[in-house]
Amino acid sequence: MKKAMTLALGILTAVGGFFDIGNIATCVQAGARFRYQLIWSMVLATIVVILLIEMSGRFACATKKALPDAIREHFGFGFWLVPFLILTVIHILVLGAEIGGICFALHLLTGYPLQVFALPVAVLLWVFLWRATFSAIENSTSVLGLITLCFVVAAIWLHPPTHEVLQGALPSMPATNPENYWFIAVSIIGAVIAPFLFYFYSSGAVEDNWDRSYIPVNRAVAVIGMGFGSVISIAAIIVAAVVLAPRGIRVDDYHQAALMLIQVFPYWGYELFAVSMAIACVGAAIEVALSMAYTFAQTFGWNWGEDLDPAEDARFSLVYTLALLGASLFMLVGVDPLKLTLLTMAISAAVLPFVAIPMLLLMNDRKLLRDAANGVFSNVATAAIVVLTIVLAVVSIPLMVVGGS
Amino acid sequence: MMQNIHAELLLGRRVLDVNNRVVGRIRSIHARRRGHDFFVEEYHIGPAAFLEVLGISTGRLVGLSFGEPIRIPWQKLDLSDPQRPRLRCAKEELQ
Amino acid sequence: MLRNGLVCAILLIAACGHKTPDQQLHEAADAAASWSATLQMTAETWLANSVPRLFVLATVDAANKAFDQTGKDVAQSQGRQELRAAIKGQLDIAEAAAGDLKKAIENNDRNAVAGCARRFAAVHSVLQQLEDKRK
Amino acid sequence: MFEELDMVRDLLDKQLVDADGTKMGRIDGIVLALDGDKQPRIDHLELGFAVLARRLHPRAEQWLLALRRRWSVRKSARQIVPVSKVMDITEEHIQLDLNALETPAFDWERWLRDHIVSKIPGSRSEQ
Repeated sequence: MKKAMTLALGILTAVGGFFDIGNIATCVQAGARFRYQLIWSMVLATIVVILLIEMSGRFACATKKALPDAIREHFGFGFWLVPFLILTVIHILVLGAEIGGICFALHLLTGYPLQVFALPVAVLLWVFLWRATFSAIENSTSVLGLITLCFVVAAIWLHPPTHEVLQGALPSMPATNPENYWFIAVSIIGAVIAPFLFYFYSSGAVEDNWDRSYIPVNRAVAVIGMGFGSVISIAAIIVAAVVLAPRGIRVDDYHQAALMLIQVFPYWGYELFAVSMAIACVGAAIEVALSMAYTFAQTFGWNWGEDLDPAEDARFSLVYTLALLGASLFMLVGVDPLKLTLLTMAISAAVLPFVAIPMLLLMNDRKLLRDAANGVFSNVATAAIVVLTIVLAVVSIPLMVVGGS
Repeated sequence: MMQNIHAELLLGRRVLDVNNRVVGRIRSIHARRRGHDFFVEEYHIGPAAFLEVLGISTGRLVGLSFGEPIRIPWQKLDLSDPQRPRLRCAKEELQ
Repeated sequence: MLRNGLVCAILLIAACGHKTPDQQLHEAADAAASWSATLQMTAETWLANSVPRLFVLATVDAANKAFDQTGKDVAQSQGRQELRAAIKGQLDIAEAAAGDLKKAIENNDRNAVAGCARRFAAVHSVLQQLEDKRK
Repeated sequence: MFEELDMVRDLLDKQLVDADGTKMGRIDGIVLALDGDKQPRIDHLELGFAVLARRLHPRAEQWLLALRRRWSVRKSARQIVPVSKVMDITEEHIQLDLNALETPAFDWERWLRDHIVSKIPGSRSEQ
């Protein structure tokens, strides 16, 4: 029975972490500007994230070590320091974007300006992390995350032309402004394959004491959880394509996105969008803040774990505290949340090799993993992922400059 | 005379043999436990040694084979200057 | 090796990304069309009691910022004269309508709001025709 | 307990835990004792940011030590752990016959806990 519970929670966590501000921003823009044509980049990103999540979970089950812990031990401090510093900057940016999403949702619900909510949101998230245990966090954010199903209901209700949707699942060249098309394609991939997902997921597996017997559960969680999150994201693309694209609304600002559910839910559509956005971002913000604390604690060998009291792991707790305060500054100084999100997703896509390459090497440590190591199929797939991440790394920044309107 | 050296600072250092030819970079140091002490047995050099540290059997990963790591028994490595480790014999005598 | 890989990637992307003044003008027109469509939809959803008053006002402010930016882009661009004039004309209509919409919402004047919605629709369709002529 | 071990794979950067399993940092450095032409042996392990900085670049260490002179919590830049303290070496961590709370590894943890964390409400669940 415990495994079934774990499976359910694992799936919900995967959904909580998957569908966040990055997905909302990139999917709604993709739908509004290119209708169904960019669904393929979500499909590709989902396949890659399923493989990488499955591997990071399998590694944690087999060795009781999360990724940051393993990478430092395997490749040494010198190699790990550079990715560690870069990923810390990325995590602060992503946390800032998530907090921006929550603030914007509260702005929609109350009408008060964004800046007003920056610090209260950071404090609210901090109280949650300071007092709650890991399982309490995992359960609550995940159950609340179910509200994002409203995008799926809306997409089904609007019954889009299935022929065009399926066609969108295959890569195709855009008719107009290709730079923006490829920029959004890269941002979608950057939003889905977020580094914090793997650090949080593998640390969570260690927190939940998963062992080798959990490897099948891990595989199911990876496939169903990530797949489920992807369905919600594709639904968001479809709703934007049906509601916003025909009206010529391009979504340069979240206010434009807030209108997308009203056609399907005339009375509740506006509030539903705001609440879904808030909850998706709360779930993701908590996972990013925790992922940073895990990464710091495991890098320097501190005591760590959400089930410990802050007094028992002072340094772990202070990392997420400082991260939350630092990340809330973006909204405080009035940075535009949508632009911050898109910038972050593009940069996030640029650092993926730092996640994929260590993963390929770690999963081939036969002495440590023995039968849990990568087989030929996962090695070929991972090698292909490494190549993809290098290509993404090379094109993402130039594309942001040229196509990032 | 007694000398303390930092093992982690040896890693990556290039080893030259008596004829100043490059043997390879130090990638790992193997030790054996006797009582409470750990005595250095051999120094492992070269790319194959690097993969050995990562637990990756060379053939499997990419199909290339880096061969066996170069093993230097502790007596054969002169560490009087840790910045420039030197082999006390010619490269060929190692195999 | 990686460095010059990066350099040629940037050149390649920048090359195909180079926009002629006319293309930039059409992009400005596209942004203006998108925002007028947004204000039209916002007004209509307000009339249907689907969105709160404060949201409409916030959206109008965001739209005005975008219109101002588009106005500057059009003024600075070296695109064709009559294209710039056409876009500028529609921009002025849109900005006027936005101001009226704000007042109408504050006075809760439903007819005025409906009027604004129609004016935004007109601006949108004119700018859309400019866009279609380009293709 | 390993008889034969690869110092890089099995020791360096490995997670350290004390006698009752509390995590107390990682092995940042390993010091070998060379005595003429006798067989070199591991003399002691070292922990600390200064040791890590030294591995990056000698200047990084100087810069860190300069910083420490002006303001530091830890008494010593490098914590020395005699190799005789090593109780067990497993794939997961290395256990030392020590009590972490008394070692310099915990200076930062104690300082932050006493000066910042315990002053914040809710930092200790009411057992």
